Amino acid sequence: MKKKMNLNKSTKSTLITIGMVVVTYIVMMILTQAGALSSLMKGLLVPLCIYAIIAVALNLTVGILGELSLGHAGFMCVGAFSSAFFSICFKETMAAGPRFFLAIVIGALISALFGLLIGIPVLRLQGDYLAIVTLAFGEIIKNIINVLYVGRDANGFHFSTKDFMSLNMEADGKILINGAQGITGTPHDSNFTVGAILLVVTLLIVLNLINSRSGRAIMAIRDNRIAAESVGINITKYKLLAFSISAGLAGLAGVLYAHNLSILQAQPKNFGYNMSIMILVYVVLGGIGNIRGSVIASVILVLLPELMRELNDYRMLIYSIVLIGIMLFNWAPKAKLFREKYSLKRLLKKDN
Amino acid sequence: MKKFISVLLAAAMTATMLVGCSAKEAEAPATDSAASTEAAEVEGAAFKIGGCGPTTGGAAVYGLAVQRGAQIAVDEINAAGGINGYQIAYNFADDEHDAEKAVNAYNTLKDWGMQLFMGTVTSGPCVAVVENTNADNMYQITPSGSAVDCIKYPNAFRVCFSDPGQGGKSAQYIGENGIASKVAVIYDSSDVYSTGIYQSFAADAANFGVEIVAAEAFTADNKTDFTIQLQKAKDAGAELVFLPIYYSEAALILSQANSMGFAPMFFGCDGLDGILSVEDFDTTLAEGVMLLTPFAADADDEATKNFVAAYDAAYGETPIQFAADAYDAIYIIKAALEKAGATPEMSASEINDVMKAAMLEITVDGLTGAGMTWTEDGEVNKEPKAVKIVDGAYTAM
Amino acid sequence: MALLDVKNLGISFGGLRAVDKFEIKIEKGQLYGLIGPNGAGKTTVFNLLTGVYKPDDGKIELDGKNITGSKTIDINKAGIARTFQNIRLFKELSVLDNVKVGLHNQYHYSTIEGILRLPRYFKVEKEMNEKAMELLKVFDLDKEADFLASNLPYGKQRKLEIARALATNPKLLLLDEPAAGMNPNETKELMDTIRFVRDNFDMTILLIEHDMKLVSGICEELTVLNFGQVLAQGKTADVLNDPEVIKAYLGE
Amino acid sequence: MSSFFSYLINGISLGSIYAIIALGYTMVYGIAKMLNFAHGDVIMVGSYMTFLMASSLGLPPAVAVLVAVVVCTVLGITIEKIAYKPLRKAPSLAVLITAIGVSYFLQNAALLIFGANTKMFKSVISLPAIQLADGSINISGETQVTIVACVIIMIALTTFIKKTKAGQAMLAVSEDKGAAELMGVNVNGTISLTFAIGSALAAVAGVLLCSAYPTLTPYTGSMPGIKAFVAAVFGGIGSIPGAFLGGILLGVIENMSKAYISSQLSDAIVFSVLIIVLLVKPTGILGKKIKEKV
Repeated sequence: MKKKMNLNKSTKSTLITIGMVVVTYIVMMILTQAGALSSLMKGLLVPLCIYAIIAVALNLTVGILGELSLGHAGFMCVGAFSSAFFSICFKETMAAGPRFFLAIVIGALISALFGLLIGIPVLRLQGDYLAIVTLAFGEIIKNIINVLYVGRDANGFHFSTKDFMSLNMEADGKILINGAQGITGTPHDSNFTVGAILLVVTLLIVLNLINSRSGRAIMAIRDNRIAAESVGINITKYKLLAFSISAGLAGLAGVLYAHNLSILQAQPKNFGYNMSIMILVYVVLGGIGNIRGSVIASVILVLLPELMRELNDYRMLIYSIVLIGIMLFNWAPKAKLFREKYSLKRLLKKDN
Repeated sequence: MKKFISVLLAAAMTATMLVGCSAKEAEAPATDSAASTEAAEVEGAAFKIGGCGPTTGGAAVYGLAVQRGAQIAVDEINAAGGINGYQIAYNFADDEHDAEKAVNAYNTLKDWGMQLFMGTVTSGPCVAVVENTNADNMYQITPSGSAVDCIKYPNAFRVCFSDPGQGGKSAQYIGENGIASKVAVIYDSSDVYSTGIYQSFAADAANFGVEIVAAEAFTADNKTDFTIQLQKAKDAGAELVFLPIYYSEAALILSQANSMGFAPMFFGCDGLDGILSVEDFDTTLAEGVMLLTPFAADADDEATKNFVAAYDAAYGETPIQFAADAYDAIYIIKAALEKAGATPEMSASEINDVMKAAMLEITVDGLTGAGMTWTEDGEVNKEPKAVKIVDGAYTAM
Repeated sequence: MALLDVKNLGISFGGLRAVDKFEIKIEKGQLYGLIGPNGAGKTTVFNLLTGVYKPDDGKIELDGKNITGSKTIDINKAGIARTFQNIRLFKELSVLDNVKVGLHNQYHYSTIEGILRLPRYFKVEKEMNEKAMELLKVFDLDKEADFLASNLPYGKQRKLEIARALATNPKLLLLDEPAAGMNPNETKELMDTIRFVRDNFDMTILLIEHDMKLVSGICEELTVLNFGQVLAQGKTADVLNDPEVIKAYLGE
Repeated sequence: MSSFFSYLINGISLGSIYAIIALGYTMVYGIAKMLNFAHGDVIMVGSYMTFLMASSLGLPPAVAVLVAVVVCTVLGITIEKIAYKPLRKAPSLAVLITAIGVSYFLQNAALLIFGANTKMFKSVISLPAIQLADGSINISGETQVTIVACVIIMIALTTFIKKTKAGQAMLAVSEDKGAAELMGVNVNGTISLTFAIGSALAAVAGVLLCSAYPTLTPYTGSMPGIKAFVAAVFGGIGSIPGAFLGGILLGVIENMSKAYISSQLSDAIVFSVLIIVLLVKPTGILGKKIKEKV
């Protein structure tokens, strides 16, 4: 009886999370059809999916694996650039549907591969040291992409890390990746439907992973590495597994990002450590290890500054105050007392 | 549970803030740069012009300049009776120098009812937004987005020069006037504007007998210490250092070159404009610096003087070229709207259709060039002025 | 042949010889005690046996197989499971899941099967749940299966650790101070459980303990460790009456 | 050859600034066990204060620096009291996020107060440059002062911690907060003192940073802040000599890779060196090895 309940409980929670996304999707689609959605909201639908996906991905590393990563924007960057590169190469020769599907697969796989390659040496480190090394990797990726020049002419591909003149292309050559100027002309393949599907896929992957044999092994490592080892869990294997899945999903978010804008540049703003930290904020506010929380928190925190546009210059200032306020409210002992005193649960109980 | 509450709290805070804000707005329009609130003051039918650029973040200086420069033009025009007898409502949105945020900002402006779009300020976001304006058939004029792709659609025009235009013209100027033959370049390899100019400069340099002896880069994350780049330029025997960068880094480069005793000629593009107005900048450092720029804040003509005075009065600063570009952009919109005989009752799409034709017919004398005309590709025809800094002031060459 | 045969085991930390010339032989099915004053090196011996530390010299054989210097997980797979002096549970996992982690190497399906929820996932998970509940029942933890491990009372946490160790299907179970922090009633109950485990799971058990009542109550043989060296070894009653041992314990 | 020495000296000078910032990072980390991401922005505040005092009010440089140090010290203590102290028992990630919030707050407040325009910082140092090797090596006054200041600060800090009661209290708190409290150490006071010292150092670093590289914007502090954080980890976070060594090495490596490998890729190279060092020595060059007790 008990065990059945256990299985049901996790399945139920998964279904609620997925259901939440699906219902939101349907409501948004109805509103769009009815023309009741503002341009801003319509434009934000895909970014909301992007940030929800990457927040869930990072939560897999931070909350489930228990390691702090400050370089997830780097994986997003890898996914974005690899898929955008693929898409512009086959822009003329493939139909949009299969091309975008392949782009998604390529983006996710390549960033998962990066996750694996980076994870092998790095996951031996712990705590803040791991955090700083992931931050370093994110910055390295951004820096390298900023000096990467790739062009194509009749003779094939040309690469350079200096400038586009060094590509030595024929006159008919077309530049594909132009250093800091990045990739322009990526087909606009992302839309809310694809975004929502990818978010659901991401949630299913992460939630099903958590509730499986491998997921338990990963969480066991998080809770107590030495004990996990003592019951025969292969620490390296499961750390790498979690980290590369997390990186792959971050790459997925990158694919959506790249195909949502016609220009893709690796700037500090979108793929630098600041973005990694921003995603971490979503994860921490949503609850470390709480996957559904990550989705909700990312949605709120992406919307927040957009909805505060009327505040003009004070927008970011107030945003920062809200951020500090929420953290204090969540964790400060006095706030905790206050919360317990006036918690919804208690108030409801009183009513009963 | 706790998490849930915190999420609720965040939502509640957002809500209260929005309510609080709109309440405040109702009481009294905010002062200074809160342009969006001023928009509400305009009575009756008005042309709704939206602007977009970074007003926070590292590139805020350019966005704020554009926001303010355009505001001055809008105020002047409104005070003088408007366009075709209609006032201008002007709203400016922050894009944080980020492509995605720029699209959000553009959408916000659309929700506000924008009919004409003046933006974006920086190239990357501009390339992203032009896709949206094209899809929406919205008229767009960028004051300062200089990358080629910024205006790749027929609805988009620009006030400034394109990057390749500036790089090529600089090489030509240096070569043809025999200023130097050995040139070092210091550029920002993480910046679109800077790499764009550098690449076209490098591509054209040889044609004008200019040899690039050193091409040194820096990045947005690494722009405090330029001594290495300067040392290498010095060791390579450069007679002239070409700086296709913005003035704040250039100011650093000049002062570091000075302290290491390296005194070549310096040559820059329009990004260098503003260097003399950096607060507390020792202008002797910039003595002899040459730049190709369409605007000089201490020019003698009446229009520039008035603009600089108005800007200083309103914001307590000397305007940089971006502000002048934006000021011109508003007057260009005015000229085109008048030419087309447009009215605010027309939809954004209708306005765009008549504007596209009108833009090719108008000639505008602005702060950043006399007799500016536009071609179908959206580029402006105007001559860059080569100026040299002599005794702490721009002097025409 | 002895199940566990340790010869001349030694390790130094810095200049300190923590364990020296340690020897032990445990027969299959035995309940064996390892005692000694604080700092004698008992837990270090456990850490050497389970591969947490690599011995500087000596040889460890389990069931005739040389496991000296092997990795912890290989030693676990070879058949040694342990509990910890300072309880090391997977605190954020449920009681049931703690045991299921212990079952990790007994039941298999791939990560992909788990993510895609293929039929094997449901089949194997069901088997794992049944097996885990069976184990929990032995330790009277089945009612708390859904609790978070950290929410269990102290005594039950110790039991859960034993259950988890047993889940790995070991040949030899190492218990590091299983009765620490327990009241006499709980200790008595624990003694019954340990005996039950030995008898029903056909287990060999080596335990570290300070509680002499527990040691003399259930251990058949003892090894006494002092300053990292074996002080006495043999039948429980003999060892406990050894004047050297009494001296070491009384600190004379 | 002379260029090599120029590169080296400039690297040491830049590294000295990183080192001073890193000292603040490392002290706070050692004692409060938190990554104070707002540290870089305290630097910016210090620079603006000096700028205001020296340029706008025309006070003598020494007074301006003093004011900056006092303001930053007060700011540091205030931030600690309001934003960090209530979270002392919270998970370290919660404090990290709060620190990020504080960082955004300081940046955006500065943007509103001082505007986005670049300010040209007038060097507070009026020492003449030294010419070596017939003028081919030029060591500016700023470089000399920076390096000397860094060494003095490093020595003073080490002495302070070794010789004074307050310093010993800091050591005790960094080793074991609970035990220190039981021994009668005023833990809250010690943490406040650490923030005060760290922030005062940040002010000094800000003045030196802006004297050597004289432009000032609301974002001036953030990149040197991150670099210094890297330096602190590089040297072994929590270790004072480590922060010093890490800072200097970072500055030198950065300049050398710019000079001899690629000016575009110097960030990537610096970060790669960091990763390699950490892979070989997982707790940084001078970091203490932490062994988990089983």
